[in-house]
Formats: sequence, structure tokens, C-alpha cells
Amino acid sequence: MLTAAIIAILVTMALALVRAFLGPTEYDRMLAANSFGTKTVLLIALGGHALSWHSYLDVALLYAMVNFVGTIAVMRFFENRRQDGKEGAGGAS
Amino acid sequence: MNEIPGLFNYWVVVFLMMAGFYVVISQGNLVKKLVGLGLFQASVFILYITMGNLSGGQAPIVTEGVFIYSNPLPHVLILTAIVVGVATTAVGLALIVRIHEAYGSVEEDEIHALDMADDDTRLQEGAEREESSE
Amino acid sequence: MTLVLEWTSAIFLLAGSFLCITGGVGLLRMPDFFSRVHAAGVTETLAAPLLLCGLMLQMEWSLDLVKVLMILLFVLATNPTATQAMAKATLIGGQKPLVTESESTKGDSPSNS
Amino acid sequence: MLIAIAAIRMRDLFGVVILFGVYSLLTAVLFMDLDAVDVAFTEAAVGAGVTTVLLLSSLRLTRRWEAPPRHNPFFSLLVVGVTGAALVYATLDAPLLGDPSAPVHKHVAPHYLQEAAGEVGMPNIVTAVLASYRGYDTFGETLVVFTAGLAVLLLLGFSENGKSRIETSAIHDQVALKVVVKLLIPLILLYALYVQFHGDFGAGGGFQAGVIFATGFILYDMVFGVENARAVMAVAWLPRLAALGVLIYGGVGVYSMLSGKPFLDYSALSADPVQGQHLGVLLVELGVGITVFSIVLSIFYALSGRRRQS
Repeated sequence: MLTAAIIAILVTMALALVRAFLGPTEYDRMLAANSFGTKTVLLIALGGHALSWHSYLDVALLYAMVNFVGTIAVMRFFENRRQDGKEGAGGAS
Repeated sequence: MNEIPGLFNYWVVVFLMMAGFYVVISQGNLVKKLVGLGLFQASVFILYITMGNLSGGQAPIVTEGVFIYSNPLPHVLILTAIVVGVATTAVGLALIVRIHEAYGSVEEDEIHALDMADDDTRLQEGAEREESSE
Repeated sequence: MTLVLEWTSAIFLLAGSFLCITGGVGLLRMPDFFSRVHAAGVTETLAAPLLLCGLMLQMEWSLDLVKVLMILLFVLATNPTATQAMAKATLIGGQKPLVTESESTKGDSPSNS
Repeated sequence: MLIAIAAIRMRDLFGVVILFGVYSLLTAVLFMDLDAVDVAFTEAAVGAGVTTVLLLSSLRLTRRWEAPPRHNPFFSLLVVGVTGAALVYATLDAPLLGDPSAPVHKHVAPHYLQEAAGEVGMPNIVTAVLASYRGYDTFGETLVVFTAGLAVLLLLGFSENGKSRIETSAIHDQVALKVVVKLLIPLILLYALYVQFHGDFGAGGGFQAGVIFATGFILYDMVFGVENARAVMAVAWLPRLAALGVLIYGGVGVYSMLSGKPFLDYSALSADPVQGQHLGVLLVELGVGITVFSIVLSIFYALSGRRRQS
């Protein structure tokens, strides 16, 4: 059962990766990367249990955090760029 | 464990390393060069960790009933190397930001062209100054 | 007791993997960004707890169980937030959702990126 | 693994950065599979989090789109191909994966594995080797990180005029995000402390904990704005904190030297050598953690606080 779940997660990761490649807009890439990160957390949790890795849960927890932080960083990047663009148009540099 | 999976990791490492190398030497964009450097770094990390692995081994944390551990030494080296790697990457990024402020570009060719133009004007100025002093 | 646990865990895991794959397919096949957010976000938010619950039911009672619970709570807290914030950032950033079928043929071109 | 590489050919630097983050995640999974828990930990914290953040904030300062290539890539491809072929040829002689008779496993590693639990008294051998046996190396690495941070500060400096960048300070209108982040940040900091002090027993240690701690502050900065973050953690304190971390590390070494033992021999710290080792490792990890935290945070401040000048 664990194996089936792991295979399902791997398939989903591959799909998300394809979306990250194709991604017509940058927002799609961001979404795909976020989804990929979540799947990685699940993969480590399940795979670690199946293969009895040592202290895999710490790493999974850390991933969950880092994934969130990374997504927020990307969003802030958009926000800032938009504002920079506005200022550039306004001529206040 | 037969030969092909035994060496497969090394080939992955070689492929990654060459990909990073290619990016570093062929791409003109400095930020991308840094990403290539990061790739190269990661491949070296994988190489070390691969060498430290031991079949049937466990992570090197002493637990009851486990007798084979992976080699902890490469882990230590790579652990510090990752943090140092991010620090050096940060230095590179800072340099790139300064370069962008000074030249208005992060493309190697454009910077080079600007440099050459700068040198030319400076040479001309120097020549004119010499002429005027004479 | 163990049989019940095994079966519940199996059901959880299967449901989780089904949702996971559904989300992945949706992420790939949906026509525009907002429907993709929908596909990925909703399924992911349910799939992750399901899978982790299935995992928890298989483990013995230990500190690891608490850690899995923490991961669960963390994912449960961050994932919807991140998805919502992403959708909002996209909307602010100028992307418009596809509304009708006729628009999908005209407006699919990446006019603003 | 291999797929993530093709990404490099993408022209859009933003996409490159995101795919680099994904690649880093995959690398960390591979490390997990190769039993290197600590390394996976570090790679996850550093590669996927901090590197992405730093790359993005410097991308904001420069241009996003790459110019079209002008050189013929054939020559560089040739060089790369030849080097790669040579390296593949070299791997044919290399020991197989997991071979216990490989030369790596013959030198000092068995000694560490067998004696570390008795001599240093902690289960996590990576931490023991890192902080005790190879304490000199780690001291050097900490100094390198410190120097790199100083170099970044010299190059960029903190932006002094806070008033001109109020408008770029926070993500607007994201109420749900703010609430959740407010809830999560204490968790992240607590987790960082757990990693810091649990490093003797499980995966973790000063390097990772510093990075995670800094990640918590970076998150706060990104969501609530620079002014708030700097009110919590004043900029002026960061270099001092970094220096303090290095001083703690060096001070432990000097103390053991003054007690008549070699530099960084922690058994001088206590009557019981094992106890002393434990204490020494704890102090040293604390120093490393403080240094890494303040350096990572100050690099982030320096990069993100700078305005784009065009």
C-alpha cells in the first residue's frame, strides 16, 4: 500500500515537473514548484517510513517550512517587480 | 551489486558536472553562470556522498542493533561545504549587483564591449593629453 | 485491531494517492492558471493529510508519530495559505481568469506575463 | 535528476531559479537515500530556501531576461564533451557504490565510527566529527562564512535610507497570509532551536539551525516589511553577533589552550573528559549557529534592502 502511494506521488511529481517546464506564465511555474515541494514532503515521509531511513521526519518538516518560505519569496519578487515597474514609469528612481 | 548500478551514480555526477561546466563557460549571463556554478557544486557534493555510502549501511547516528554505518567523514565535509557554498554564492551575487550598477548590464559581452570602449576613450584622452603637453 | 488499522490505513493511502494523481493531472491539463490553482490546491490540501494519516496509522506510538502530526498540521496550515496567496498575487499581477468557453479561444494567448 | 538540468537552457532567468530550487530538493532526496541525513538537512535548508531567496532578490536588482547567445556553442560543447568522456573513463576504475573495501572506508573513518560514541559521548557521529575531531576545519569554515558575509556587506552595505522604500516593504492585502505567518514563525524559531540543541542525537547542528533561524526572520521580513523586521533584529547588531559567534568558537579553543591542552581540545572544559567534550561541542555549535544565522540574515538584508538603480 505504501508502495502504491509512493508511486502515485512520483507520478504526480513528474506531472508537476512537466507543468514547471511548459508553464506558459511564471505563475504556473510557481504553482508547479510549490506543488512539487509538497509532494516531496509526502515522498520523504512515506519513503522514509518504507525504507526506514533515520530521522527522515525532521527533514520532511524542514521541507514543509522551506517550501512555504520559498513560495512567499517568489510572490514577493512579483510584488516588488510590479512596484519597481510602476516607479520606473513614474520616473521616480 | 553488479557494475552498472554501481557506477550509475558516478555517471549522474559526471553529467551534472558537465552541465554546470557548460553553463559556466558558454553562457554570457553572469547570474546564470552562478547557477551553473551551483550545479557544479551540487555534483561534487553528490560525488562525495556517493563515495561515503556503504551498502546495507545506516545513517551515521549510533543506534541499538545497527552495525554498519555510512562513512561520516564525507558528510562532514559536504555539510560545511554547502554552507560555505551559499556564502560564496552570496558574494558572487553581491558582485553581480555591483557590476550591474556600474555597467547597467550583466551580460559578459556587453560588459566587455563597454570596457573596451572605456579603454579606448581613456587611451585617446591620454594621447590627447600627451599631445597637448607637448 | 491490527487488521482494522491496516485496512483503514490502506483506505487512507489509496484515497490520498488517487487525489494526488488527480491533482497532478489537473495541474497539467487545465486550461488556465486559476483552474490549475484550483486543481492543485484543493486536492493537495486533502491528499497530504490523507497520506499522512495513513502513515500515522501504520506507525507505533512514539515521538515520530508526534512529528508526523506536526508535519500534518504544518502542511494543513501552509498549503491553503500559499495557494490562496498565490492566486491573489496572480490576480494583482494582472492575470485574468478565463470566464467563458468562447473567451478561451480568444484570450488564451499570453497577453500579459 | 537529469530532467532538471535541461532547465538550464531556458532563457528566462526566473524559471531557471525556480527549477534550481526544485533541483536542490531532488538532490536532498538523493542524499537521504544515500544515508546522509545531515547533508540532506543542510541542502534542504540552504539550497531550496536561502539560495532561492538570495537569487531572487538579486534578480530583482538586475535584469530578468537573458540576452540571446552570440557565441557558437559548438566549441564549449566540444570541451565539455571531451572532459565528460575523460571523467566517465576515470569512473570505470572507481569503487562501486556501497563497496565496503573502497579506500574511503579504510582510513580514519572506522576509528571515528568505533570510538566516537565513547570518546565524545554523542550518538550522531557527524556532529562529533564536525565539532570535535575536525574542529579546526569547522573553525576555518566558520571563518570563511564570516569573511564572505563581511565581503557582501562591504560590496553592498545596508541601505540606510529606510524612508524611500516603505512602498516596497510588504506584500499587500494578504490578510490570510499574514495571520498564518504570524502563527508559524514561532514554530520555525522553536524548530531551529530544537535542531541546534538536538544535533548531538539526531540530524542537525549549528549550521542548519542558523540557516533555519535566519529563514524565520527572512519570512517575517518578506511578509511584514523591512521596517518591522529591522525593529525586531536591528541591522547594527548582525555583524556584532557574527563576530560573537566566531569569538565563542575561538574562545573555547583558547580556553582549552590556556588549560594546558591543545587548541580546541574540549576535554579541558570539565574534569570528566567526555563531559568536557560534550560541553565543548555544544558551545562550538552555538558559536557556529550564531555566526551562520547573522551572516545569512545580513546578506539577505543587504541584497533585499538595495534599490534597483538603472
